[in-house]
Amino acid sequence: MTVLEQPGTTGHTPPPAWQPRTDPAPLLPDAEPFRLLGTPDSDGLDAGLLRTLYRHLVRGRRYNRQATALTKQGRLAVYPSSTGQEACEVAAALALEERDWLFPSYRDTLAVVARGVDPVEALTLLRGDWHTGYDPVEHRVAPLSTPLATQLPHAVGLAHAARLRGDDVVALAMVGDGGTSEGDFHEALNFAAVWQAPVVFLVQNNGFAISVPLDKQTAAPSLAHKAVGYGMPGRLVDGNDAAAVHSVLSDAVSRARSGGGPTLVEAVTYRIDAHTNADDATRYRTDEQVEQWLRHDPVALVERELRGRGLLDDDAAKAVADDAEAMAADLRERMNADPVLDPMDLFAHVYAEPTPQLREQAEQLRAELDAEAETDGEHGREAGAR
Amino acid sequence: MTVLEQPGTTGHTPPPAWQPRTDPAPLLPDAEPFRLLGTPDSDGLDAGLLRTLYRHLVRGRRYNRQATALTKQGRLAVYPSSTGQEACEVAAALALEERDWLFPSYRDTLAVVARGVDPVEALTLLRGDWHTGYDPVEHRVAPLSTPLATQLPHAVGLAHAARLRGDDVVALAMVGDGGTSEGDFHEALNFAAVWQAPVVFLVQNNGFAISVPLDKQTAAPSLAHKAVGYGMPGRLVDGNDAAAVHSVLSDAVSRARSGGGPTLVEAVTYRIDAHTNADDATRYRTDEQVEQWLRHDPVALVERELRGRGLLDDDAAKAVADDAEAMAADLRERMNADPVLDPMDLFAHVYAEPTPQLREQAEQLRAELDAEAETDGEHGREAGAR
Amino acid sequence: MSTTSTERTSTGAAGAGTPARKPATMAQALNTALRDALREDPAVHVLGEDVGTLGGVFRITDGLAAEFGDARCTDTPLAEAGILGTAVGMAMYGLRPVVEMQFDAFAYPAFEQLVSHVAKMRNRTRGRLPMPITVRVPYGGGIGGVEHHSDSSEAYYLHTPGLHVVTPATVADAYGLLRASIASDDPVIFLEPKRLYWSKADWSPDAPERVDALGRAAVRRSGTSATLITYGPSVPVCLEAAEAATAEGWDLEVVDLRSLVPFDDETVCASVRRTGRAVVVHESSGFGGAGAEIAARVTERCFHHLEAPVLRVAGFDIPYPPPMLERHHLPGVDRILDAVARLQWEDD
Amino acid sequence: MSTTSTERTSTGAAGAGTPARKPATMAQALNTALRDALREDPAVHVLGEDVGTLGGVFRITDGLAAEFGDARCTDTPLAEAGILGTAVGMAMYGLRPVVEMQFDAFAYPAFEQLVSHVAKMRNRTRGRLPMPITVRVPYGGGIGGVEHHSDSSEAYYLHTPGLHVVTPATVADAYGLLRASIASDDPVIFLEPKRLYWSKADWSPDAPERVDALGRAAVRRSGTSATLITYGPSVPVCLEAAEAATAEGWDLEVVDLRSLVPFDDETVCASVRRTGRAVVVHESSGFGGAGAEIAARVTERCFHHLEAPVLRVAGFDIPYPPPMLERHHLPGVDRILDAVARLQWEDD
Ligand SMILES: Cc1ncc(C[n+]2csc(CCOP(=O)(O)OP(=O)(O)O)c2C)c(N)n1
Ligand SMILES: Cc1ncc(C[n+]2csc(CCOP(=O)(O)OP(=O)(O)O)c2C)c(N)n1
Ligand SMILES: [Mg+2]
Ligand SMILES: [Mg+2]
Repeated sequence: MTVLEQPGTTGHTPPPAWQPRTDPAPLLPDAEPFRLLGTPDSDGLDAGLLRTLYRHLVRGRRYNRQATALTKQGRLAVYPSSTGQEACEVAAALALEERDWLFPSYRDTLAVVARGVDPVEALTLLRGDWHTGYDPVEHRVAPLSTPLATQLPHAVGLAHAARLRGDDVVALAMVGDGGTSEGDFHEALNFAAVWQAPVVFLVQNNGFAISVPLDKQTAAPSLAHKAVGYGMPGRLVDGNDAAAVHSVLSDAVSRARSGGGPTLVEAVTYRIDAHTNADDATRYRTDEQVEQWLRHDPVALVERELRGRGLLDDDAAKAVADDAEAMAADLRERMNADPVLDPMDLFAHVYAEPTPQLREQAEQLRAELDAEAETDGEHGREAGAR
Repeated sequence: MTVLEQPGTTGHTPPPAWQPRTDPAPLLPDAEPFRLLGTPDSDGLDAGLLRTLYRHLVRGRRYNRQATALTKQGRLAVYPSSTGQEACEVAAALALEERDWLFPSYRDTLAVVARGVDPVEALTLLRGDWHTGYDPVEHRVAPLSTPLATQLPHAVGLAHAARLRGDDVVALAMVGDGGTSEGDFHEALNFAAVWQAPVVFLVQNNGFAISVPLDKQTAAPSLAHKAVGYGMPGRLVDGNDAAAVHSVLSDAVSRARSGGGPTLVEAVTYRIDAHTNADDATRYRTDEQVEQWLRHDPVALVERELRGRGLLDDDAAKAVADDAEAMAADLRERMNADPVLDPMDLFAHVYAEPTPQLREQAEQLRAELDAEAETDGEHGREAGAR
Repeated sequence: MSTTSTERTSTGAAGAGTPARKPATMAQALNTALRDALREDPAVHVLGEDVGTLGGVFRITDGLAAEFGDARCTDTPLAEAGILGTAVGMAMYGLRPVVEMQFDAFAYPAFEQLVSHVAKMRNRTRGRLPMPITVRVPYGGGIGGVEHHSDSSEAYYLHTPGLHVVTPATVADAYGLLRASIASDDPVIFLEPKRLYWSKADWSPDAPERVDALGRAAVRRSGTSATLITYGPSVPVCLEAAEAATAEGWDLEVVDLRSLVPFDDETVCASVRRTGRAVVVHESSGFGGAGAEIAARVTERCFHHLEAPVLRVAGFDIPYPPPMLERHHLPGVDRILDAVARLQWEDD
Repeated sequence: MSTTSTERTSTGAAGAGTPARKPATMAQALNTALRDALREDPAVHVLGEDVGTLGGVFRITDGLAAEFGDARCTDTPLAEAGILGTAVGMAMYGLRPVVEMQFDAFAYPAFEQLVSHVAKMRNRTRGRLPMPITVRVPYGGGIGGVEHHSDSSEAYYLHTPGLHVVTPATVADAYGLLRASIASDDPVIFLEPKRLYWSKADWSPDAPERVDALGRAAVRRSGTSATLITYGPSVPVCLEAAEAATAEGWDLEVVDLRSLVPFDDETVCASVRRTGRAVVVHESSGFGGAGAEIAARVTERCFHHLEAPVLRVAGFDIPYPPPMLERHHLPGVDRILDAVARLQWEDD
């Protein structure tokens, strides 16, 4: 390549014409979060959809309550409740077709259950049982991701692979406001936009990352504004309005499915419970703030819409509540049974075939378990390593 | 924290008022890269500044050529030339005060030299001599960063520390278009904005990351558009217009210094040479593209401005060229001398005090070197491990 | 498995007189160490996720933001590479950052900053940019954590030249070693055994024992039959095993390494030369773990004193198990005694 | 230091007849392996920085994008965690990604994806989401690279359960092991010794030797006096040392591990039991390096056959040196022979 010898002799013309690679205007989010419930636009909402949302919301709320109770009974190691965020959880699951994939974050058990995973299997991880309880391939639900934002590039890769194979599959990936600060968030959104992968990113901005409030997390006008930096549209939605979240996500899913590329959706919501049962939220936020959000409750919003349009009476509401109660009772009961784990499974899935080293170690454990069993037999005491 | 018992009874009011945390409009870059040279605005430019820029540009151009020649002579291991990008390199260095810090990327030797580092010391790394040749603290120039974008959070941390200490020090960090895809870029910009740290990020968009063109790197309208997602202003500038880059950077530096927070600047430029001397750019780009950019040469732009305003005649130009020639001759000569390294230095700076383990290893090497020296003495052959 | 430890040996010089000692947890000792460091040196800054208002998820930084302000104890955005990367910049400007990684596995995003910059900066600048950074990492299992919350990552760090790797096993050491780490002009990976956070010992917060220099092991129990070489969360387990071993007629010595880098060859080898037998015990996977290095170097140095090969009792070479199975993974008393029994006590 | 290797042992079944053999470089063999894999299995996808149009900075992917298109050989954005993270997603959908990390040290940003997902995904989903990903990492020094371009990072990987760690030392193995790695249903870290890329051997691109299974070491030179245990870039150096050692009357056996995980205890221990002495040789820092594991496990298994402790010749425990000093860091023939001399040949 030429090294310029005589700069003075080079002509002086403007640079090769510069132009933005996409028009930024349509990528920018609206000035206000999109809302449907309680607005004139809610009239157009499908009654069946509203009823379905309502049923899932009530079940979801009940599920959160039951799971939290199970932590107190020592039946769950830990539970990050999504109470207050049920609209996002439910809408995320319902916006997808069966062939689509869901990539949940650790708080998104409700979305996993709403997608059809058995409520007990969805808790396997949090119970201390095997890491992932459900079959991700059967349900097209990735494992609940504990390392924040790391699941986002997975969603992009899967969506990209599906597109390469000619399948019209969409991936929807969930992340929290805190998770948007991670490098993985950035890299995933960038890959998605460059590859025009059929992915929808749903950020649940619930105001906190454990104790850290949003204004220590970002200085952006909104998290949805991050989209423009990747060249994808950013959408802002009221995360407590299940109809609005469902609508925005459904639009983004269709757009992705028809080759329009990825979308970033920020759902503005609030975490009503503490971070997990182990957290003490009074250390970092006021009750007033919580009260304020309780008045904008996602379950109540849909219920009021249904009742206002005469689509729900007390009997129907009771039926929905009973259904949720039954689910909770079943969950409680099944979670009371101790899961039976085989310690030898520790070696079963590290590789397709255990290495010689793992075979040796498995033999060691087998011998220990046999010895334990023998001692137990002899002395009748509890099996257990000291 | 309350778990809602009866969703139906909760009132239905709008959520706590939502508002963007900053107005996005002023954060968005202009529609076109900012230009000064050859525009009516250039009249206001200070003659002294133009002359200084010109001198540095010519020296820079010459330096790139000399360094590339040194690779052919085996005097440099590798050289990533910034020919075509001299305006960015020079303006970055000149926009800073002495107390400010520069965080260069691996291609930014020119900026390091323009900042006052000895031209030979700036090449220590690329020569195969000790990793960093200059004293970073003396010059307030961080080591040339090979792992891309990793220096950006360093700049943020340093600027933040200075601010905490009450010093009005600004950090200017340089990165390439490719480097903007790394997670470290994202995390650095986010920390800078949240902390309102006095940092300026200069992205030299030279169209390529080695062989990968910008449209495989990002789908954003421009790289400057990324700024809004962090809540900082994004500025777009013609990277071959040294006066424009200097002006935009100086504004950003003053803004940072006076507590206004960080700025992201995208300078649109072009890498005229191959990625490094070892690269073959014809594998991935056309000569036409290069020719187009040669017609918008950063050195020529300033020269034309100076001559047009009667600030430069042939004699003055020759003086500048001679100064650059002298610098190159000095560089050539000093780079021809073999540096003398002490192998024992391998252990000198791993820790403040070597660990007992390192002391042992140092003794081993010392013994080997002594034995080598003895053998050399006996047989007169070259010292060297086989 | 015991989760509390009673300290057998106190190290470092105690203050003159007899300061009031009362039961304290390791968590309290760590908290006190941070507070004292922040008080004594204005260059010390604590940063990490939830370290401010909340006081950390393990409450190790409790009360620091209130006492020293947000600027000295800072809640950062949620980005570990960013936390460590900005700490590098702060150190370049003369500060002395103490970084908290919330859990072991969440330090991995910062791996590049750690390996390519924190560990190398002093060396690549010939000493001009030292990195007096302490990276606190709660590590290890035994607390019933879900996946990614129980990793033992010390082997990654100890193989990275330029880092010190330190881990306390007692309340007194938690204080003494953390103060010494913060005072060090070099980067220290300070590994806090999660399951010892609530272990207790009598300790004096007003005149806590200091540790003069990193890199000294401590003999926690003297013995003559064989040496158990261990560190961090496995120290109490080894002490328990040593007590149990007396029933078999074995008098085991227990060496708590306290610091993996620098490594105290002197203390370890002196013990092994005396006993002639050794078992290395740690939680992390055995393959390529710290125990490999320890066994290899002890063998290199003490070969002719060894009656049997140095054996290792470590976690299996598997991803950390779910809580309900972790007891099968963690080295327990029985597994340690089994290893001791394999030390070729009869002639063969 | 020699940078070309002549292969002493060819492994795997050669095709019927005698296919034409001609000099080929390791780079060519790797390129052929990728091409053949892409041809045979439509699920194979190559991705990384500059792997498409440019053909990779080492030209290992040369011509692949032209033959198979951008979708099969893809230039990605510059973000290693993103590359590996999207590869995880592609593998979840049934593809078989082959990822290139441009240099050893530039794989560190992907460390979290590697440790927390690639290595664990099969296990955490009880086998439902296997990760048939090959991560190609050019590694090691000796090529005069500036800082961050010469790291030997194998110890980080081999300590991470769930990963296979493979490294070829010969032209034939470059092909055979890479094909076997891509065919593996588990993730493989495939470490390519940079300084052997241009090493040559006679090889037949049309009927290249295949490797049946990962995890088998190869005896590259038979000997009786002592065993040199090594892998990757140090194999040719050990062979050279073995030749030089004949002058001292030592007949050294050289074992090329080829795979660190799984580890071939059988071949290694058989050799050491025969010779009674062993030296492990590798480039990476010694402390906590692969050699520690090898020395420890060989000692555990062969203690009573050992006439001397297993010694290690490794890089110093320092950040990789600048090019002008790297010869002092890298294990060379002299240092290996010094270690052999310390194997206690007289009674002591
Ligand atoms: C990489 C990583 N770092 C740290 C953590 C520890 N951690 C768990 S949840 C959490 C806060 C998450 O906040 P956000 O993303 O807003 O999600 P939310 O909890 O609000 O649903 C943190 C820091 C983690 N899981 N992963
Ligand atoms: C983390 C990291 N990944 C990969 C590389 C290898 N590499 C060196 S330069 C380069 C391209 C950089 O492109 P860009 O950021 O646009 O800067 P430019 O070369 O154009 O100045 C790459 C991929 C690196 N140095 N660091
Ligand atoms: Mg949140
Ligand atoms: Mg570029």
